[in-house]
Amino acid sequence: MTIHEHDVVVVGAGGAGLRAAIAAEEEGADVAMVTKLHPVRSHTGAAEGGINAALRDGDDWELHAYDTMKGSDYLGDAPAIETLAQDAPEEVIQLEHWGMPFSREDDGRVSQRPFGGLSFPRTTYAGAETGHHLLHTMYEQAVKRGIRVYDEFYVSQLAVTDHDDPEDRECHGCVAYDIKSGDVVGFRARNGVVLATGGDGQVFEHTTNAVANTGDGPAMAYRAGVPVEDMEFVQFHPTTLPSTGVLISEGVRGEGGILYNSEGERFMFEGGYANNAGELASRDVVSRAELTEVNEGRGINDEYVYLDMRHLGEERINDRLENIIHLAEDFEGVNPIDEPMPVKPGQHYHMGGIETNENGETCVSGLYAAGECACASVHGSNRLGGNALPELIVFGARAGHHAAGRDLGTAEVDTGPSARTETEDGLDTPVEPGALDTPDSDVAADGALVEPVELVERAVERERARIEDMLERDGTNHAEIREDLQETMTENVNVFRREADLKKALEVIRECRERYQGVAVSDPSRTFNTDLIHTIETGNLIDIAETITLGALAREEFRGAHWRQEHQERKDGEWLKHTMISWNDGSPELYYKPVVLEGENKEYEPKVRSY
Amino acid sequence: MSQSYDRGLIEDFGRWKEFSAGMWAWIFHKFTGWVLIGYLFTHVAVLSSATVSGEVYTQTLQSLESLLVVRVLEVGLLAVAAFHILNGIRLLFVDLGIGLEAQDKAFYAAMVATGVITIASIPTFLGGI
Amino acid sequence: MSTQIKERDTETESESSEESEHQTRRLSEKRERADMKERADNDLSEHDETVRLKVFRYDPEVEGKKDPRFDTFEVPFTKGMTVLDALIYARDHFDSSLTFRHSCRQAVCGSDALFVNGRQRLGCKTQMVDLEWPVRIEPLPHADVVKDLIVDMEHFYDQMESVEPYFQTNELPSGEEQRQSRENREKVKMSTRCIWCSACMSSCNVAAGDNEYLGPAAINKAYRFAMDEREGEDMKAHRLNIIEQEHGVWRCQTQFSCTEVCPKDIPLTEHIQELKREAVKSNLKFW
Amino acid sequence: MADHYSSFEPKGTRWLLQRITAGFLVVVLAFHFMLLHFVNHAGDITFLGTQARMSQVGYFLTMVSFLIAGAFHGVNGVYNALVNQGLDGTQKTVVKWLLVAAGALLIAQGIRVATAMTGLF
Ligand SMILES: Cc1cc2nc3c(=O)[nH]c(=O)nc-3n(C[C@H](O)[C@H](O)[C@H](O)COP(=O)(O)OP(=O)(O)OC[C@H]3O[C@@H](n4cnc5c(N)ncnc54)[C@H](O)[C@@H]3O)c2cc1C
Ligand code: HEM
Ligand code: SF4
Ligand code: F3S
Ligand code: FES
Repeated sequence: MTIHEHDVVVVGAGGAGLRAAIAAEEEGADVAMVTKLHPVRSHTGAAEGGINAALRDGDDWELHAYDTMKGSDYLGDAPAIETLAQDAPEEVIQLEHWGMPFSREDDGRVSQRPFGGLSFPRTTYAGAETGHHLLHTMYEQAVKRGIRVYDEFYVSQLAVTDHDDPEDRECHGCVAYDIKSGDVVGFRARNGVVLATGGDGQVFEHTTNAVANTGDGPAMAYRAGVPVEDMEFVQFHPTTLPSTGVLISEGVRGEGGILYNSEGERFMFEGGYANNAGELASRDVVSRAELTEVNEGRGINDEYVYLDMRHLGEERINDRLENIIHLAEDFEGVNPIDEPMPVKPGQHYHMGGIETNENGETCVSGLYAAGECACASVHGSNRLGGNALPELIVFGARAGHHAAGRDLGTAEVDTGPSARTETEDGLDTPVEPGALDTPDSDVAADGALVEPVELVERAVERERARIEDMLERDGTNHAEIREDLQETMTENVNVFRREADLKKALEVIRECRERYQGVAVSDPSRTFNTDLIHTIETGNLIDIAETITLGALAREEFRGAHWRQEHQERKDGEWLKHTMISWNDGSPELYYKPVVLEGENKEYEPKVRSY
Repeated sequence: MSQSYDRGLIEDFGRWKEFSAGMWAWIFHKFTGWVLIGYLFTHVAVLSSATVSGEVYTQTLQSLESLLVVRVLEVGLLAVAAFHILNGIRLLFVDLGIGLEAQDKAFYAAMVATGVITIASIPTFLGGI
Repeated sequence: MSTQIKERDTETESESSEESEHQTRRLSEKRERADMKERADNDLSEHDETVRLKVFRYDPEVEGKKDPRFDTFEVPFTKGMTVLDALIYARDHFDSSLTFRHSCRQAVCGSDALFVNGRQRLGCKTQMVDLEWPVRIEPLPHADVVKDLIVDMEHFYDQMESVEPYFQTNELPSGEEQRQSRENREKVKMSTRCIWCSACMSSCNVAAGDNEYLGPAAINKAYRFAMDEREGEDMKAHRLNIIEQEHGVWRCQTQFSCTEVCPKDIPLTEHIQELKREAVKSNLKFW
Repeated sequence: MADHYSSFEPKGTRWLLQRITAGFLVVVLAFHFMLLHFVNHAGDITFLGTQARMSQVGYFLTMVSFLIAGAFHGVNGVYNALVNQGLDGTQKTVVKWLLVAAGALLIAQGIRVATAMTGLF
C-alpha cells in the first residue's frame, strides 16, 4: 500500500489550491497538491471579468467590505468579509509581482473597471481572461517552488477519526485514486488537509461550470462530519448558451443587446418585469423573467429566449464584442451578426459550501477549506461579480499559512455544531433525507484510537473495497442517475422555488440515492477509468443536491439569489442566520447559526438592497 | 498498470494528404536541398577532369551534354534549384519576420514560379540536339 | 427590486495590429465556415440527422482493445453540436468505457485537443457542421496513447517546465505594482493565452522527430517571459540562453503547422522567429 | 525534468551562417545558371572557355566563394536535417565529423579543380 507523507496536503489545484500550496511552502512546510485535473485545467481558468481589490486612492477596504456586505444581502459574516477586503490588495499586488499580465493604464499601472454592485471601479482585470492568467501565474509560481503535484489523482475520501462529536474529530490525510494506474493510494498529512475542490455546478443540468465541478470536496467533508452552510444560495446567470452553458457576458446587454421571446416581444419591458431597467436589470431578475416566458409557452423550442445584438451593426459588434462572436459561433454554431443568440439561465456559482472560519479552518481539526467549495461566508446570499477570485487567494493563503503553522490569531467566526443557536425540527420533508441505512459516514471506524498513518491505511482499504465492488458488480450506469438528478434540480430547485417542487425534488433525490446503491462501473479497465471517476462523482452530486434542496425548503424568505414563491420578502427579523446542515452519520440535521454583522470598527445595519 | 501505445512515425507519412502549405514547403525544401548538395559533389567530381587535361575536360563535358538524359536531368536540376531558391527567399523573409501571414501564399507562388521557369527553360536546355 | 445592478465587463483594450490581423484571419475563416455550414445544413435535410463518428479505441488491459481499432458510433445530430458533445453522447448512451479528457467545454482548460479529421483541434471548440462527415476522431499524434483518446502529456509538461516558465526578477517595488507599458503588455498578450493543450506540439514534425526539441508551446512560454519588460535585461539574456540550447529555437523549421492549429490563435512561428533573431542579436554583441 | 540546456553553446552562429550563405547563394547560383546555360549554352562548354573565365581574378574568387558557401550551406543543412530527425549521441558525433570531412574534401578538391581550370599552374 502506498502512503505518501507530507506536512500539508492540498486537494485541488485551482486558484484556491495553488495559493494554499504556495502559502504553506512559504511557511516552510513540505506540501503536495493532489488534483484530479492537471492544475492548469482547473475551472478558475474560465473566469473572465476580474478580481476586486481596493488598490487606488479614493477607495479603501472598508468600502469594499461595505459593498460586499450589502451585496450579500446581509447574510455574510463581517469578520470574513473584512478579511477579504483587507487582504485582497496585498494579494493582488502579489499576483502582479509574480508576473500576472494585468491590463494596463497609460501610466503603466494595473487597470481597474467598474462592476455591478461596486461603489468604486475596483475590479482589476487581465483582458477578458483574468482567471486564466491568475491560474497560470500561480501554477508557474508553484513550478518555481518545486511544489509536488499529484495530477490526475482523484481524492475520494478523507481520513478522519470517528469521534462522536465532529468537533473532536481530526483529519490525518485522504485517499486518492491514481487515475492513470488505477491504484488507490493514501496521503498522510502531518499538519493538515486543505480542500480546494471548486464549484459543484454539475448538480444542475445547465451550468457555466466545468464537467469536473462536481462538489467532491463539500460532499467528502460533509460525510466526514463538517457542516455545510447556506447551501440554498446558488447564483444563476441569465445569459448562457443553451447547448453548452458557455457564458455570454453582461457586456452584450450593456452595449444595447435586447432579449425577446418566441412572439417577438421585448419581454423585459412588455412583460413588465423591469419597466425601467429592461434588459439591464440584475441577474436574478432577468433569469426569472426568461424562465417565466419559457414556462408560459413563449420560449423558443420551449427552452430558451433570444438575445439579439444584430441591430448594433457589424462594425460595432466587431469592435466591442468580438469575443462574443467567437463564443456564439464556436460553442453554439450561431453567428450573432446574422442571427439572434439563444440564451437561458444557467447555474453559475455556489455561495454555500463547507463551513469555515476566516482562517479556512473547519470544525474538524487539521481540515481546511478554501475557494468556491468553502463558505467562510463572504458572499452570503449573493456573490458580487469579481469577488470570487480574491476569495480564492485571500482564503487560500490563509488556509495554507494556518495549516503550515503560522499564527493568524483566533478566528471570530464560530464553526461546528457548537455554534448552533437554533435547531430546525419542523422541516416537513416527504422522504427521510440522508443515508439509506444509518449510520453511515466517511469517517474511519477506529474508536478514534489508532495512529494517524494507520487511520489513513484503513481509509485506503475501505476505499479499495468500495471501488473493487463497483468495478466488479453489474448494475445501473451512473449516467442515467446523474441525468435524472440534474433534471429534477433544474426543474424544481432552479431559479424558482416552490414548496411543492422542492418536495418533489427531495423525492427524486431519494430515488436517485436508492438507484445509486446498485450503481456499477461497466468499464473493467484499471487504466484511466473515467467511468469509475464519474460514478463516484455522481454519488457526491446526490449529497450536494440534497443539501441544496433541504436548505431551500427550510429558508422561507426571499433573500439574494434565493427566491421562494410563498415567501416574497426578505425577513430580517427571523432569517438573519445561516442554514447549516450536518450529515450526522447519515441522518442529516438542520440547524442555524447567527450571522455576524459586527465588524472591526462598526456594526453593519441591514438595509434595503436597492441600487 | 498502464502501458502506452506508440503509433510511430510511419503513420505520419500516411497522413501526407493532411499536410498544410508550410509542411509541404518544408518537405520540398529538404528534398531539393539534398538533391543540390548531392549534385554539388557530383559536379565537382565531373569538373575534376580538368585536373587531368583540358581535352579530357572538354570531352567529358561535351559527351555528357550530348546525352538526352543528362539534359533532361538538367531541367530537373533547374527546377529543383529554382524551387530551393524561391522557397529559400520565402524562408529568409520568414526569418526576418516579414509577411508571415502570407507564408502559405508565398509557397504557392514559389511553386508556380518554379513551374514557369522550368517550362520556359526547356527549349534552351533541350535545344540543339 | 433589483438586488444587483448591471455589470459592465466589456473588453476595452487598445487594438494592436497583431490582434486585428488575427481578427481578419478569423473572420475570413468564419465566412468560409458559414458557407460550409450552409452546405452542411442542406446535406442534413437529405440525411437522417445522425452523424457517424469513427473513434480510435485502445486499452492495454482489455481483451479486444489491446490492438487499436476504430469504433463507429451513430450520434443524433443537434444544432450547435460540437465534437465534444458528440463524444459525450456516445459515451453516455452507447459505451461508458469511451475515454477522453474534457472539463471546461469552453476552450479554456486545454484538455480535449484531439486529432479530428486529420487535424489537431479542441473537441469543445469544433462544430460538427464544420467537418466532413463521417468524423474520424483519434488521439493526438506524436504522443503515446494511454487509452482511447487519452495521450500521455508528461513529455509536453516536461518541455513546458524546462524553460523556467515563471516570472523572476529581483527588483520589486514594495506595496505597489510594477509598471508595465501598454505596448509591452500588448506585445506579450497573445503569448500569454496558451492553454497547454499541446495541439501545436503534436502538429510539428520536428518535435515528432526530435524528442528533445522544446516545441512551439514551450518556446512561446519562454517568449512570454523574455519579452516581458518587467523582468529586466539580465533575465532576458538568461532566457535567451535557455531557448538557444541545442534543441531550442534552432530546431524550428518554420513549418507553421503549430500556428495553424493553435486554438488560441497564438502566432507561434512568429514568436519563435523573433526569438531566433533576438538570440542572434545578443550573440553578435559579444563579437 | 529536462535541463538539457546545461551544455549551452550558441547554436545561433550556424543558423545565421546558413542564412547568410543562402543570401549569397541566391545571387551566385542564379548568375551561375544564367551564365552556363543561357549565355553560354551548356553543350558548348570547352576547356578554353572555362579557362578564359577562370583566369579573371574576380570570377575565380566568386566561384571559390560559391563553392565554400555551397559546401557549408549544403553540409550544414544536411546535418541539421539529421539532427531534426532525432540523430543523437555518438551517432551524431560520428555523422558530424563525417560531414565535416566530406565538406572539407569537397572544398579542397574544388579549389584544386578551379586552380587547374585557370591553366596557370
Ligand atoms: C464562466 C465563469 C466566469 C467567472 N468569472 C468570474 C469573475 O470574473 N470574477 C470572479 O471573481 N469570479 C468568477 N467566477 C467564479 C470563480 O472563477 C470560481 O469561483 C473560482 O475560480 C473557483 O476556484 P477554486 O480554486 O475554488 O476551484 P477550481 O478552479 O474549480 O479548482 C478545483 C480544483 O479541485 C480539483 N478537484 C476537484 N475535485 C477533486 C477531487 N475529488 N480530487 C482531487 N482534486 C479535485 C480540480 O482538479 C481543480 O484543480 C467565474 C466562474 C465561471 C464558471
Ligand atoms: C541559391 C540559393 C539558395 C538558397 C536561397 C538556399 C536557402 C536555404 C535555406 C534558407 C535553408 C535552411 C532551411 C532551414 O533550415 O529552415 C536551406 C537549407 C538547405 N540548403 Fe539551401 N539554399 C540555396 C542554395 C543551396 C545550394 C546551392 C545547396 C546545395 C549545395 C543547398 C542545400 C541545402 C540543404 C541541403 C539544406 C538543408 C535542407 C534541410 O533542412 O533538410 N542550398 N537552403
Ligand atoms: S500554443 Fe496554442 S496549440 Fe500550443 S499548447 Fe498553447 S494553446 Fe495549445
Ligand atoms: S510546426 Fe514546428 S517547425 Fe516550427 S513553426 Fe511550428 S515549431
Ligand atoms: S473541454 Fe476544456 S478546452 Fe475543451
